[in-house]
Amino acid sequence: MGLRTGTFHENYAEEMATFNSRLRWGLVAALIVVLFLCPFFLSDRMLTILTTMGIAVVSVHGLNILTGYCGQISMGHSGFMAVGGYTSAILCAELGWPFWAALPCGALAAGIAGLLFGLPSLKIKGFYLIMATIAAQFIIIWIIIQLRSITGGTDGLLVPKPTICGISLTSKANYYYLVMFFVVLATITAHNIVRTRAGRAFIAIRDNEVAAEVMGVSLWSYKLQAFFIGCIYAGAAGSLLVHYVRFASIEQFPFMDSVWYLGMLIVGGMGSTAGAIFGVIALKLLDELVTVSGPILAAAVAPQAAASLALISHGLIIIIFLIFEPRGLYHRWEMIRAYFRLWPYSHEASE
Amino acid sequence: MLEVNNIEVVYMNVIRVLRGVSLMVADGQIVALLGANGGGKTTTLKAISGMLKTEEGEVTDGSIEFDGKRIDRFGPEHIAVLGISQAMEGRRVLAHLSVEENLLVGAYRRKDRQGVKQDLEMVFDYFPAVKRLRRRMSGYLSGGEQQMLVIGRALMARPKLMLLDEPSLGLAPLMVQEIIEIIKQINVDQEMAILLVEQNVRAALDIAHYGHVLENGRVVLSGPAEDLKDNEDVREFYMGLSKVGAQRSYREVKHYRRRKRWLG
Amino acid sequence: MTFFLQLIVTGVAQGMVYALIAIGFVIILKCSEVFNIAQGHFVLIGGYLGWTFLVLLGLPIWAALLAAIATAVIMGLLIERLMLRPMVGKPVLAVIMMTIALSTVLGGVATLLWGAEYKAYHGLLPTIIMKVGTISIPSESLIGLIVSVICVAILMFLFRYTKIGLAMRATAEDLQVVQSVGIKATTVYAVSWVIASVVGVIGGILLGGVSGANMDLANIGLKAFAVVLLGGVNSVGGAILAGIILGMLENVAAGYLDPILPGGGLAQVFPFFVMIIVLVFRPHGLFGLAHIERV
Amino acid sequence: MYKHRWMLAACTIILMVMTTFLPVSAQAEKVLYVGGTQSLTGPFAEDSAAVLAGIEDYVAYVNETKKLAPWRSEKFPADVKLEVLWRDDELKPPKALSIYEELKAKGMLVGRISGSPIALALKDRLWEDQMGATSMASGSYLLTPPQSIFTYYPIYTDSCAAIADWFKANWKESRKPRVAYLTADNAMGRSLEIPEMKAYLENIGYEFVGTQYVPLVPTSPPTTQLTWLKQKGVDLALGVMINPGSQPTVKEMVRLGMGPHLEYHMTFGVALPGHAAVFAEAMGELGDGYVCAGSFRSLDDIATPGIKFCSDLQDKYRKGKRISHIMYEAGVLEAMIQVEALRLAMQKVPFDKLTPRAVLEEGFYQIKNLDTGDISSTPLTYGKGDIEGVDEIRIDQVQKGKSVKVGSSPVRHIYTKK
Repeated sequence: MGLRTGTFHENYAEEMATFNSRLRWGLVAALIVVLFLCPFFLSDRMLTILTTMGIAVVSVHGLNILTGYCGQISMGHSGFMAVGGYTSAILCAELGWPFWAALPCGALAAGIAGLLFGLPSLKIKGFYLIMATIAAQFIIIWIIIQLRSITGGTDGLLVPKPTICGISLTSKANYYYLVMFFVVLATITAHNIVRTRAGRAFIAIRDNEVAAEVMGVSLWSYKLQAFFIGCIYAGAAGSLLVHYVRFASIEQFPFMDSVWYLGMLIVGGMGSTAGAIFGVIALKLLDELVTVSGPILAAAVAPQAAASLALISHGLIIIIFLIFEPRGLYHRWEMIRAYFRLWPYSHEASE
Repeated sequence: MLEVNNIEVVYMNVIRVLRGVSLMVADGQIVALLGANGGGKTTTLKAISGMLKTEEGEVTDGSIEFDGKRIDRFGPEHIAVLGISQAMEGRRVLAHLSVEENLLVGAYRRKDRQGVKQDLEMVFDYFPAVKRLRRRMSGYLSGGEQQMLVIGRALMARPKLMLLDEPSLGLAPLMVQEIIEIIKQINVDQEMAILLVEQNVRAALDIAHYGHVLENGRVVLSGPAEDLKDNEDVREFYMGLSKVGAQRSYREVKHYRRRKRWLG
Repeated sequence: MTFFLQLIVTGVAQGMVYALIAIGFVIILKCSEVFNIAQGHFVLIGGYLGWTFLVLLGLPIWAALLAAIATAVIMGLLIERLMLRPMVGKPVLAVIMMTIALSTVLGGVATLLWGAEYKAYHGLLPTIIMKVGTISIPSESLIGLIVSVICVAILMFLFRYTKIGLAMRATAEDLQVVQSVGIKATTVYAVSWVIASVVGVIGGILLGGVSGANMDLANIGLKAFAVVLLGGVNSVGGAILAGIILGMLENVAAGYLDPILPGGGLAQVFPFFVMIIVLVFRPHGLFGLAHIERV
Repeated sequence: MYKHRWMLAACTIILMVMTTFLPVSAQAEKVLYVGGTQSLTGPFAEDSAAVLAGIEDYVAYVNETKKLAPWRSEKFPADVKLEVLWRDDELKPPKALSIYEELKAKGMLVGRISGSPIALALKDRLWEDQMGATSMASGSYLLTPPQSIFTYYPIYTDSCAAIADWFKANWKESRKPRVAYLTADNAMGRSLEIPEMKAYLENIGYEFVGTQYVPLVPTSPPTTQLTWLKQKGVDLALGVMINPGSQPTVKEMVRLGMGPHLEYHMTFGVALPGHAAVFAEAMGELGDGYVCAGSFRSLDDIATPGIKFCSDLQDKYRKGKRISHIMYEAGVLEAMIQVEALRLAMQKVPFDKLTPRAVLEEGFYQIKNLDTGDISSTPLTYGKGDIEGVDEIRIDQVQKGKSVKVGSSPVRHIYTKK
């Protein structure tokens, strides 16, 4: 069994199929099975890492739709996550809603917040939009502090243990399954949104706004749609995060996280679903590496070296990718695949 | 002085724009580059001035020599210092700078302050219209004045060779005439070689010594300006003149054939 | 009334420091169209450099200032050469991401060299004590005001009357034209980064004299962005005026509204509200040059 | 070649990552871990680094001498070796989660909390696993409900109450003193603002005026906030503010003529993180009048046995690189508590049966009157529901550039435990 080298589509349905070969189907199914089996052989620590990775993947998929596909750069993604997280936390803690109902509401609230802060995007772009989204981040956090009576202000809010259909989601494995369900769902929807009419409109807007408008793409409607959809993902991720920690506090949604979500997109490769996942995995693994090597470095060099390691390594990784691999890991992955597909005549595909 | 030998230019590693263009500019000569849109005229100029590199373009084959030195690997700043100065298409004035500052930018790399001052006066002599506006922000000048300013700026570098890209674009006919005449005058007074890209073929051939026609990245026709002016094809395709009395249907067939031969 | 006047005076003095930091940002933006998110981190480094030279090495103020400026020049040159030059011609987002990465690297370097510690150097900067009636003018801020004015005057002179200033203004207008006349764009970029870094470091020393050097000093960069937007991204004069306006507004708003609000802390987010309002109603700021887009 | 280089790099990275996930090799000797999460990045970086140094030195001391402190006669089991295990959490809650799981998997029996965000993220998990932890942060959130995180100084509200008590006792005028909060603009600073605190202040005869916030580390002098206090005629300003925040604040206060000995009489008192000794050293006489509750003793107060011990530790294990930060004492203290909990638990439970739960119940809960050589205000006592180890709060004031003890007050337990 070799890798497919050409296009074998015979009709439109085949052309449009999500997975266009049996091998692909097999791979995806195998991946889902592996994800399902993880809790049986992985330690609690690995499950925790995978769960936080999963939450980040959901969030970054949203950012990818907004920034990678539609070209609307957002540096307030963590703020929108906070909206989702706090909404569902308040619904659960104050109003006693069940978890399964609070999560979509949180996502929706984040989507609406996205619409609101997306409004300036109709007039501005590039750097200005980035500034607007940075402002969104800080304003959202400030509003959360102001609404002390329902959000607990800076003290945060205790969230009851999440349950679905009587199954408590407090064990690491249970919550892991929940997050992975959302990861799969988010990946499939993100992958498909791009193939819809709206998705094509997003790409048109990203590539050339004026040209897209001239061709009849309604900027007004599609930009707001992108904000709405992107922030729904963020809201769902925020909600998942809050219920995982079982505590909502503004410190869970710092500005720097918004920056790193963008960093993940860059490392993974903008505008590709797989790229978003790659980016999250790469940067989270780097994070773990930094954490583990901290004490070693502190003993060998100086405690400051350990402390600066996280900052410097993150910065350097982004710099290296921007200079040498601006299209991200996903592009490299495609290159490697092409290399093996065409092997042994692959010298052309290698660069 | 300038020798372009069979160059090929590729943009972004994919789009091949020039497929073997050769031309020569001798001292004190005006050479006109003619042709339709997308023919590769501007690209040729950019290849000479080194500007390609800022647009992800590359000279992949052939060579460009200036005063016996190969320059096709040099950056635009370097080439400018060697004595080639370009007035780019589209009246690229530095909008928020005053007219005089625009001109001084042109003389940026010159060390002789006195010479710069004299040249400033010289430019004002050529373009008295600009002189009146020397303190004005150049973004507010009219199209013709801006074009004069751009040519003046190229002149301020005291180049050995000036590359002019469509100086007549978008100007009123009277203005075109004025500018073309000034170009001729500069050429005569300063003994400056000029490589002129023009769509206004008649005006260009009036002042040029030699001409090349570019189509689809190739030189399809070249010769002394006088010859080109009389060339049937040039007259027909670029000057809109045809032989009076020729039968219409026949002319159209022939037109198509000849056109095809050019483009092929 | 005294309270109000005190707020205004404090605001003006504070705003001047914002303006100083914002100027560095505007200069880079004008010359190379790079949005330098790391401007606040120049301030951070400046704060620590001030401590290093004044306290650790015990230099007199003028020598410390010179040494800090020399360090800033080297830093600016290195950053431009190693990080920004490879990014010429890349998309806006990529360049912005690069400056973000730069900001974390600078933060990391500060942690590495100074251990993220709080370093204070109270009383080492010259102070001018002034009191008008019952209103007192913050002395360090007054020094900040004077230094800012001097910096701005020098920069204005540089821009108007020197050759490199002409080249910088020209580069801001049209890169290709500038290259076609033989101006090395990379030199211009390097100079703009050097200026931004020097201005940031000076701002850092001023702030360090007020509150000591600490990692959080970098956050002032975010406030400077609001100033920049309000003033118009390409206007140096606008940045100064906007800095003062914002400093005043921020203080008045915080002084009168904070006690009413349940959570307070308005001064910290106020610049962001201003930012959103400016972006919606006047995207090119109060004094910015409108940009005409060509397709 | 280019491509191969890439693959090589990828392989190296994968290998490096893999090695970090390998379990630690089983060791022949009996090893117990001390330490936990550290926040070497972020606003508590400086404190955390000093704490880490203290923990390391104390552990080295116990391993070498098998003694627990010079003034104590109990011995640590000779066959058990202590090791310091720590990870930098960068003050990010999600990161703390995975670090906690990792340390737990490595066999750590005691935890450590390096700041309030980490406390909030971990407190439920610690309680679920019945793991005891020591904490550098001490907000009221640790008490909702009181769980398994133990502090070695009173929580912030109790410290502020102590200052209020002291100030009221020295109040000479007939009118009610006016009190306001001037506090850091973050969770730590805002942990003062609980209704019980306000009720307590009004109860003991204060007039409550309002709250002003200062950024954790101000980038400009807090003139606005101070002017407001002045205008409202505040006599006592209470706050929770770390050193980098309180130094510029006090400096500006002096400039505006506000202070106990200046023309406008106002006293500024902060709960512990202000560390009177460090503050006095940095500010000199400029900081006169600044009050700090629950602070540690200055590191040059060699007459105190605990401080002498700290100094000796530094002489022995930290030659040439002495730590001057006061949180070094906190590190020694924290390690002392953790080691004591482990030692007590080992007396009841055999070594290979030790679990976090056993250490919590047979260790932490059993710590009674732990003599810290006066590093903490009083000997430490913990129990179920009693997480504040001390029962008296020292109050220091900066006078003539030196930190001087001006009084003490019993812990009021302001916070009503839910």
